Order: sequence, then structure tokens, then C-alpha cells
Amino acid sequence: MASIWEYANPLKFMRTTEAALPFIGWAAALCLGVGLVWGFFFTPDDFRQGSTVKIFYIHVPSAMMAINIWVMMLITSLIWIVRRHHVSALAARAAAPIGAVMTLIALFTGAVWGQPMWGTWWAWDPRLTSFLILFLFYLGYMALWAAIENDDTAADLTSILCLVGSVFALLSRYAVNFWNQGLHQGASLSLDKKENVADVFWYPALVSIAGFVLLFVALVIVRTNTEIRARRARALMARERLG
Amino acid sequence: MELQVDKLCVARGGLAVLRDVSFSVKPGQALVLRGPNGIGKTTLLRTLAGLQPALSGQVSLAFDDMAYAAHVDGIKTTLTVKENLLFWSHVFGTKTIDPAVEAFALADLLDKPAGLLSAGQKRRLGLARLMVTGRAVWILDEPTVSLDQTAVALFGRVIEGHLAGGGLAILATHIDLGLSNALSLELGAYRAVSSLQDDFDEAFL
Amino acid sequence: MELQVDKLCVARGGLAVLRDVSFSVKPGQALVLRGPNGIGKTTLLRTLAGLQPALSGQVSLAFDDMAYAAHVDGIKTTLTVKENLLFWSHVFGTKTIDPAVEAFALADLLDKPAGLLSAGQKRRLGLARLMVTGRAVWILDEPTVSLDQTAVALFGRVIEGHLAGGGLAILATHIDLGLSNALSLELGAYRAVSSLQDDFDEAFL
Amino acid sequence: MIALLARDLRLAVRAGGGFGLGLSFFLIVIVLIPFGVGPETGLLGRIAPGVLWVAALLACLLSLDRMFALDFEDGSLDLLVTSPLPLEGIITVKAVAHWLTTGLPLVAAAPVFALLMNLPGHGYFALVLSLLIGTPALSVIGAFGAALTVGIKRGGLLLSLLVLPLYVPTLIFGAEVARRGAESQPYTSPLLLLAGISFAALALLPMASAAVLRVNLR
Amino acid sequence: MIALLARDLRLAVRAGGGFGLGLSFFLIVIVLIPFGVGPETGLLGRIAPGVLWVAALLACLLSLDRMFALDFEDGSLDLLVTSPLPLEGIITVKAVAHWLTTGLPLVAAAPVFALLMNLPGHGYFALVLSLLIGTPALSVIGAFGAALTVGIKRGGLLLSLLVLPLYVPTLIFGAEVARRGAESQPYTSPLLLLAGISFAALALLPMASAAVLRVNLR
Amino acid sequence: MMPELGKYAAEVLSAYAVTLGLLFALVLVSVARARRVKGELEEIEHRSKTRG
Ligand code: HEM
Ligand SMILES: Nc1ncnc2c1ncn2[C@@H]1O[C@H](COP(=O)(O)OP(=O)(O)OP(=O)(O)O)[C@@H](O)[C@H]1O
Ligand SMILES: Nc1ncnc2c1ncn2[C@@H]1O[C@H](COP(=O)(O)OP(=O)(O)OP(=O)(O)O)[C@@H](O)[C@H]1O
Ligand SMILES: [Mg+2]
Ligand SMILES: [Mg+2]
Repeated sequence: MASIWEYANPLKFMRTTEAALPFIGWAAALCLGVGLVWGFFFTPDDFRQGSTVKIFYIHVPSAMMAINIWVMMLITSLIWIVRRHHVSALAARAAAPIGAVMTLIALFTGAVWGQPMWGTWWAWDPRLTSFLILFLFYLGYMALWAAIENDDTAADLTSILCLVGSVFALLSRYAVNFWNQGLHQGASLSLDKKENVADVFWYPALVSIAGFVLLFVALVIVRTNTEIRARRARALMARERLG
Repeated sequence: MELQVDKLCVARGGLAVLRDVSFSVKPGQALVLRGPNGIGKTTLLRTLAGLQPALSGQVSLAFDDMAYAAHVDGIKTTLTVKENLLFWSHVFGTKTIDPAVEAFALADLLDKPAGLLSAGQKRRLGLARLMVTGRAVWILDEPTVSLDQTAVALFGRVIEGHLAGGGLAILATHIDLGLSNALSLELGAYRAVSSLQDDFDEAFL
Repeated sequence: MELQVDKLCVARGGLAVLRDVSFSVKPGQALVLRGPNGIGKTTLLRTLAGLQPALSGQVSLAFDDMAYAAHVDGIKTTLTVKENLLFWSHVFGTKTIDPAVEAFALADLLDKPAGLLSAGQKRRLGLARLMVTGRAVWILDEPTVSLDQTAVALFGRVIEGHLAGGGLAILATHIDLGLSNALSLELGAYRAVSSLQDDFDEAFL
Repeated sequence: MIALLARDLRLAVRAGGGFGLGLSFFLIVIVLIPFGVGPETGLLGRIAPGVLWVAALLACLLSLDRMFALDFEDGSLDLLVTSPLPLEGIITVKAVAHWLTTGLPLVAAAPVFALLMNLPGHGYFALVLSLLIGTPALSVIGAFGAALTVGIKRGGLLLSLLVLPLYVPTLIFGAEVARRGAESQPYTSPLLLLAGISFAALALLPMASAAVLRVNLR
Repeated sequence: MIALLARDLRLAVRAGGGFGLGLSFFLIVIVLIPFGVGPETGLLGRIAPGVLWVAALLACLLSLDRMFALDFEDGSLDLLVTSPLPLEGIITVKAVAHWLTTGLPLVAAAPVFALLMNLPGHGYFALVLSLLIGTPALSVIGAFGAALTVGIKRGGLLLSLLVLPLYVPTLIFGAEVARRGAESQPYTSPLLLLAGISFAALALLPMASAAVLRVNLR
Repeated sequence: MMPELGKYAAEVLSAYAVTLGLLFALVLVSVARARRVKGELEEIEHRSKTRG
């Protein structure tokens, strides 16, 4: 059985992922299409929330992705710190903008949903607030990558930032809870609490979630490979200049 | 206390600059690095001083035997010359700054804020710091920049004294210092040529 | 176009450093300022370049005939060598940067961000900027710092070319450039000795 | 001149900073205020115009020290001053570059941040208008402060100290326009005064800054 | 170590900055807020604890970039790193020096500024206590941010962007203590949490900062 | 075909529009950059191979 670390070789990683990319890409498109069309056209309105319940199908998946992408970055950062596989660091770099966009989507759809439901676009609710902080973490992380010229230095620094940032993100989540009780409904995704959401709304949401996950995977592959190539191009160019 | 460098590869910006540099310097000896601009002298010296990691290869002495002096001298412009030197002597736990002051003829300038010194006077202060560290291996990157003839001679004597006391020195310089016990190493021969790999690996080269 | 300096007194930090310096340089000539560290070479050059006022005395040419190059070169590390030079050529309204690039052998480095250059390469870029200004009087403060022999020779040729084209140059340097048409001025003789005045006036001296 | 503007913008973008960082700082102040003051939307809405203006001002302020100090440290400023460009022009160009990279993005993003601060709905137009007219004055006044502190290493704090009092009139009128807008009152007269300040600053201050810079460089 | 602390304090004083400038910035923010928000005393008193905390935080932040950048630029940092002092120690000393020159004066001066903001009389003790316990965390966290951005020229804005989200927990608990104090509510639990954050940051963060600094210097 | 969105049409539609827009832009940017970088790298590799 070959070790999984084989894929730490950039070329091997690129070959394997690029072979898989079309499948993942089409699956993502399919799931997203089905989930969103199903959700948008073929689900009933909620008796309380009216048609706004349709925002559910994008709000929840994007919110989940926003959090999970940060977790993925945390893991790849750890791999870089411990084993120093370049692909790992580059994958974290590639994922950050996707995470930021997901956070933005969650924030936007949440805000749009909040207007009819809570009578306000924005409230300083813990869930919302900690999302805003998460968005700041994404921004800072990307800005740090962009600001440092040397790739290895940037990888080291951003991964440490990711570690420390995660601790502080958890802390702020707790702090924010302490500070304000909030309007946002609790998590209903865990399986035992499924009754919170009726099945009619639930199944298309699941498909849509799968679509978001697949889209993320596809995008990460594309972007990581781009980063790998860009890095090699930089290295070659530097070498050329050296003569 | 001999400094042995074995097959050292040094890199700048992730790119190998010099490859397989080997030499050894005995106590009482100085090594002068030579080579055209951009060959990698600064990079090699910083690696020796422990300020950046080597790609591969060994250096026989630990970094805390080395004292490094570069283009920028770590001089605080708002402190006086004396305060600057005293600070470093505290940090390195040496007792006195008097020999350094004397060797570089700084006595007249002691109470002058370092920011008011001329280029050459600043340089002298930077070099005086080396003596204050009390370390055996001096690593010097173009030490004589901005120095006039008198000061160069002064500096030459200080180096000779350091070597006579069993110290080592490694210098990169474009001019001739006239040291009596100095080896010279031409770096041109060690320029790294990296080969293009198809199956590119972690270093992406 | 002759540069005549008449009884110039220059000061640093409100303190006279050099007094009654007089000389004249004709087109096609270079003047090399000599003197020990701290005598006031940098101060004199900055005064000539119009970067600080003189205490008294006259300079015959206007400041916009002069191009000044000092220890720091005004190089933007995030811009490439080419962008750096192009910027200055736009500012000074000169048409091309090619002669400068050629004269200082910068062609290979054109697309490299200036921050990645070695000390000597940076220095070459800083000197290339002088050619781009298209001005007649070059004022150079220790121009050969960090340059290797090849580069010093390169620079010598550039100066000769500038002089041959009717330009002037004033340099402060501690090493010998071997210029054919160079005067030399020892500044030691002009050191200012401030007399303590009893009825101290506005200058508080 | 145009070369200088292009260079400054390019440097801002290369530094990775450029447009984004001023904005992020603005965002951060806006986020911090509720953490300090508490989440009550009514209270936040009432202080929103003032806080937004103060935040914009601070965001401007933070990037001021880059305006001349970078060029001073690497000697470019010496060279620019001895170049054929007039010093007043150099300063104006620098202020314009600063406004383009800091003020303009703030103006564009202000509505979003106003949302976070629960600004009442009819206050948006006045807020954006007041920022659009007021921020150029902030950049020009800031250029003056930056010129004053150019010789001082890391003079950031000193700079703030010098510049903030100069910002007060702009702040008062700007925040007044925004506040009246939020409370649906007429705001023509403070707006005119704000515009007056901006124009006067643009017309006169570069001269003072040039004088100051000349003194600082010798 | 002590030599380093003494040097840093001396440098701060010589720079003319030292104790005064952080304070002045604090003062200026406190003065600007009423200009922006309007002079209503009731409103000001209510937002006072939060605004004071935010102002203290911004004042801290502004002086952060001096912490390592000056030493980096003139090469001292290279020399310090190769000196016999442990890097964690160096960083802690730097943070302490920063606190002594910025945090401590703020704590001492906070009551005066609270007066300007019409803080209710019984809120003073809690405000000072919360600042006393919270500002060391600000310095230590700031040292981490400063270490991250040390190689970047004038990374001031980037530094703010990186550090401010990290400041959020401290700010929330600190402001909560101050607010509860002003409203005569019990504030033991947020105070304990605040102290917990401060101690944890003091104990753990210098290690992360040292790692970061090592990376940045090579 | 269009479902009845009631009084919340603007909210729901804008949420969907913005989301799809953002995702689309993200995909577009990623793919475009992938193309560009791939081309650049190929050119550079070709150059350094022919040069030896
Ligand atoms: C800007 C505003 C908002 C943000 C940042 C936000 C963020 C989040 C987050 C982080 C989740 C959790 C996803 C997970 O972990 O499972 C979530 C779920 C959810 N949000 Fe929001 N939200 C916002 C506004 C709203 C509004 C206004 C509503 C509707 C009234 C809403 C309804 C929901 C629902 C129903 C869920 C699913 C709960 C579950 O089953 O886990 N959200 N949102
Ligand atoms: N970050 C970087 N990335 C890539 N190459 C770099 C980087 N920094 C420097 N270089 C290159 O590395 C080479 C070695 O530089 P180094 O400063 O060691 O030269 P040097 O021998 O000290 O030259 P000098 O005599 O001019 O000081 C130079 O060609 C330089 O252009
Ligand atoms: N601000 C100041 N106040 C008082 N004296 C100063 C100030 N700045 C520099 N000096 C002194 O002025 C003198 C002249 O300095 P200058 O830099 O001109 O010397 P230099 O001839 O260029 O020396 P070098 O060869 O070392 O570069 C020096 O003795 C210096 O100590
Ligand atoms: Mg060098
Ligand atoms: Mg000099």
C-alpha cells in the first residue's frame, strides 16, 4: 500500500487530481444544479417564513463551508508545519479565498434573510458576529500571504497565524456568546435534532450541501495546482536570472 | 576551535547560490572571501552566522561562537556611542568596553549621539561592537566600507590582535587589507548551477 | 558651465564643519574630495547639491544642473530594475534608459525586483540613475562602496565618458579610481575651528 | 507628474496594501465599536454617523506615515526634490495617490459598513456624499502632517497627534452632514462649509507642505 | 535582559515618544468621538466604557509597529537573535517595555479621560481594573502581530488587520467589566475571564512569536 | 414556471443572484488564472529546456 504522503510530490499530486477533476467538477455542477433548482422551484413555502425559506438552500451550505474550509486550512497548515510538504501549504493558500467568498455568501444571504425575519439587516448576534470575525481572519490570512515575497517564509508565517487565529476564533466565539444571547436559531444539523427542519426542506438542502462541498473540492484542486505551477514558474524564472 | 565547513550549500530566496563550499580555518587565521558582486558572499556569511539555514552541509562550530557584522550595524541613533557599546557588552556579558573604544579611537566620540556620526565613524562604532561581544569567530561583510586609510589600518591592527589572541575571522571584501596570516577563497568556482528536473519535487526546481 | 565654489562654509547640525572652501572645476574635469572620516565630505556634497543651505559663500551653478548620488540610492525594492530607471527617466524628462543599462551591465537584471539585488548590484543601479538624469554635474558620495573590481572599472569608464561629453563630476572617495583628468582636494586644511564669541549673536556660536 | 502618480499607485499595489488595507482597518474599527459599546441596535444607530466618520478618519490617518517616510528613508525624496518637478506638484500628487488608495475605497464601502452600524435607511446618501467631499481634505491635511514629521523615525504617533486637531473642522462638518441626513434634517449649510474646507485645503495647503518639506530635508 | 529593557525604555523616551504619544492618541480619540457623535451627555455616558476601551486598544495598536521593526531595520535584531539571550525572553521584554510605555500610562490616565466622557461615578474602579488586567494581553498579542509583519516595510496597516481580530476576546471581556461597573452590576465572571486571557497570552504567545521571528529573520 | 415568491421576492431573488454571481466569479477567476499560469509555466520550461 503506497503511503498517502506520495501525493506530497507536486507532480504526482497534480497528475492525480487533474485526472479526477472533470468527474468532481461535473458532479459539483450536477449536485448544485439539482439542489438549488429543487429548492428554488419545487419546495413549498414555510408557513411562518414564507418564500424566504428558500434562502436556506444557499445560506446553510455556505455557512457550513465557511467554517469547514477554515478547519481544512488549519489541518493543512499543521501538515506543513510538521512534515513540510509544500503542496499542503499551497492548498491552504488556495482554499482561503474560497473560504472568504463562502463567508461572504453566508453573511449576505443571512443579512437578506434577516430583513424580513428579524426586521433588520444586521444584528450583533453571536453567530453573525463570529462570522464577521471569521471573515476578518480570512482577510488577514490572505493579506499576509500576499505581503511576503519568499514563499517558504509566507507558508510558515501564515500557518502559524492560522493556528493562533483558530484558538482566538474559538475564544471570540465563546466571548461573543457571553456578550449577547442573540436571535439566530441554534444548530439543527446534528442528526438527532433533525426534526427541527421538515424533510421537504431537508432533502434538497442535503443535495445542495453536497454540491457546495464538491464545488469546493474542485476549486481547491484547480487553485492548488495553479499555485504549484506559479511557484515553479517563479523558481525557474529566478534561476534564469541567476544565469 | 577550528572552524570546518563541509560541503555547504547556501540559498537566497529559496534558490541555491553557492554549492559545496568547503574550507577550514584554524585559530589565528583569517579567511578572505572574494568574488564578483552577486556571487553570494553575503549569503554565505549570513548562513555561517546562523541567520539563515543552509540547504545542506556542515559547519563545525556552534552559532554562539560567532559574531556577525554587516552593512547595517545595529546602531541606535538616539543613544550615545558609549550607551550603544555598553548595551552590547551587557547583552554579551563582557565586562568592559575600554579596549574596543581604544582600538577604534572612539574616545572623543563617546558622548556623541550615534546619529550624528559620519559614515566612517559609524562604521568604526559598528566594528567596535565586535570586540565587545568577546566571541572567537568574527564574520565580517565588507567591513572597510566608508573607512579612510587611517581607519583601515586601525582595523587591520585590530584583526591582527584578534587573530594573535587565538581568534578566527572570515571576511568578505573587495579591497586588500594586507593581513599577514590570511587565506583567500575565490567563490567563483562554487557558483551553483541547478539542473532542471522533470519530476519536480518539493523545492519545485 | 564651469563650477566655481567661492569661500563656502558648510554646517552640520548647526555647527560649522568646513570653512572657506574654494575651488573651480571646468567641464571635462573631475574633482576628488579627500579627507579623513568625519571631516565633512558628505556635508559639503549635500550643500553643493542644494540639499542643505550653506552658511556663507557662493556656488556658481544652479542646483538643477546637479545630480546627487549618496549612500542610499532611492531604489524602490518592490519595483523592478527597469521600472526604477524608467521612473527617473520620466521624472527628468530623458528619453531612454538604454545607455545607462548598458554602461552598468544591468541588462540581465532588468526584470528583477530591486529588493533582490546584492549590495553591489544595487549600487550599480543607483549609479545608473545618474546617467538617466541627463544632468551635467554629478555629485557622488563614496560611489564605489560595495563594488567589485570589474564594476569599479565599469564605473571609471562611465565617469570618463561623462567628462568627455563635457560633464563635471565631484566625488568623495577613499580609494583611487585612476581617472585621467582628475583634480584632488584635500579637505583637512579647511576644517572649521569655531571661535567662541563673547557677544554671541543669532547663530549662538 | 503622471509618472509619479503611476509609481505611487504601483507601489501601493505591490506592497500588497494598496486599496485593501485602509478598508480593512475601517471595517475593523466599525466591528470593534459594537464590541465595546454593546449590541443594542438603537444605540448603535444613533452613534453610527459619528462613529463612521471617526473610523474613516482613523483609517486615513494610519496610512499617512507611508506618504513621505518611505521615500525619505531610501533617499528618493532627496532625489525628487532636486528633480525638475515642482515640490508643490509632488505633494499634491502624493496626496492624490493617498486619496485614491484610501479615501476613495472608504467612500465606496461606507454604505456596507453603515449597515453593520444600523444606520437609519435615509441616512446613506448624506453619509456617502459627506465622505466623498470630506476625504480629499483629509488626505491633503494629512500630507501636511506627513511632511512635518518626515525626518522622524516611526513618527506615526506624533503624526497623529499633529494631524488630528487639524482634522477637527472637517470631522465636525462631515459628521454633522451625516447626522442630519440620518435624522432627515436639511444639511445644505454644513455641506457647503465642508466643501469650502476641502477646496481651501486643496488650494492652499500644498504650498505650506512644500515649505515644511524643504525645511525638513536640509 | 534588564539591559534590553533599560535600552528599550531609554529609546522610547529619547524618541520623544515614549510615554506621551500613546496617551495623546488616546486623548484625541476621546475628544473626537464627541465631535462625531454630538455632545449629549446621556448618550456619551452610556457609550463611555466601550469607547474608552476601543480608544485604549487603538492607542496600543498604533505603537506596535515600532516594537521590532526599528531593530530589524538597523540590524540590531539580527544581532540580538545571535546573542546569548533566549528569543522568547527578548520578545517578552519587548512586550513588557511596550506595556510600560503605552499600557501603563493609559491605565493611569483613564480616569481623567473617563471624566471627559461623563462616565458615571461608580464606574471608575471597574474601568481602571479592567484596563490594568487587560492591557498586558494587548501588548503580548501585539508582539505576535509585530513579529509576523517585521520584514514588511511599513506593515502598519497589515499589522492592524492581523492583530485586531485577535484583540476581540480581550476587548469584549474588558469592555463588559467596565460597562457592568458603570451600571453597578456584578462583574466578577468577565473579570476572571479577562484575567485568564491575559495569563494564557503571557504564558503561551511568546513562544509562537519567537517561532515567527525566527522564520522572519532567516 | 416561476414559483410564487410572494412579498419576499426581492430578498430571495437577490440572495440567489448574488450567491450564484459570487460563485461564478470565483470559478471564472480560478480557471482563468489556472490557464494563464499554465501557459506561462510551459513557456518558461520550454525556454529553459531549449537553452539547456
Ligand atoms: C448575516 C447573517 C447571518 C449569518 C452570518 C448566519 C450564519 C449562520 C451560520 C454560521 C449557520 C450555521 C451553519 C452550521 O454550522 O450548520 C447558520 C445556519 C442557519 N441560519 Fe443563519 N446566519 C445569518 C442570518 C440568518 C437569518 C436571518 C436566518 C433566518 C431567520 C438564518 C437562519 C438560519 C438557519 C435556519 C440555519 C440552519 C440552522 C441549522 O440547521 O444548523 N440565518 N447561519
Ligand atoms: N530574495 C532573493 N531571491 C532570489 N535571489 C536573490 C534574493 N536575494 C538576493 N538574491 C540574489 O542572490 C545573489 C547573491 O547575493 P549576495 O548578496 O549574497 O551577493 P554578494 O556576493 O554579497 O554580492 P555583493 O558583493 O554585491 O555584496 C545575488 O545574485 C542576488 O541577486
Ligand atoms: N546633526 C549633527 N550635529 C552635529 N554634528 C554632526 C551632525 N551630523 C554629523 N555631524 C558631524 O559632522 C562631521 C562631518 O560629517 P560628514 O558626514 O560630512 O563626514 P564625512 O567627511 O562624509 O565622513 P565619512 O568619510 O566618514 O563619510 C562629523 O564629524 C560628524 O560627527
Ligand atoms: Mg554582499
Ligand atoms: Mg560621508
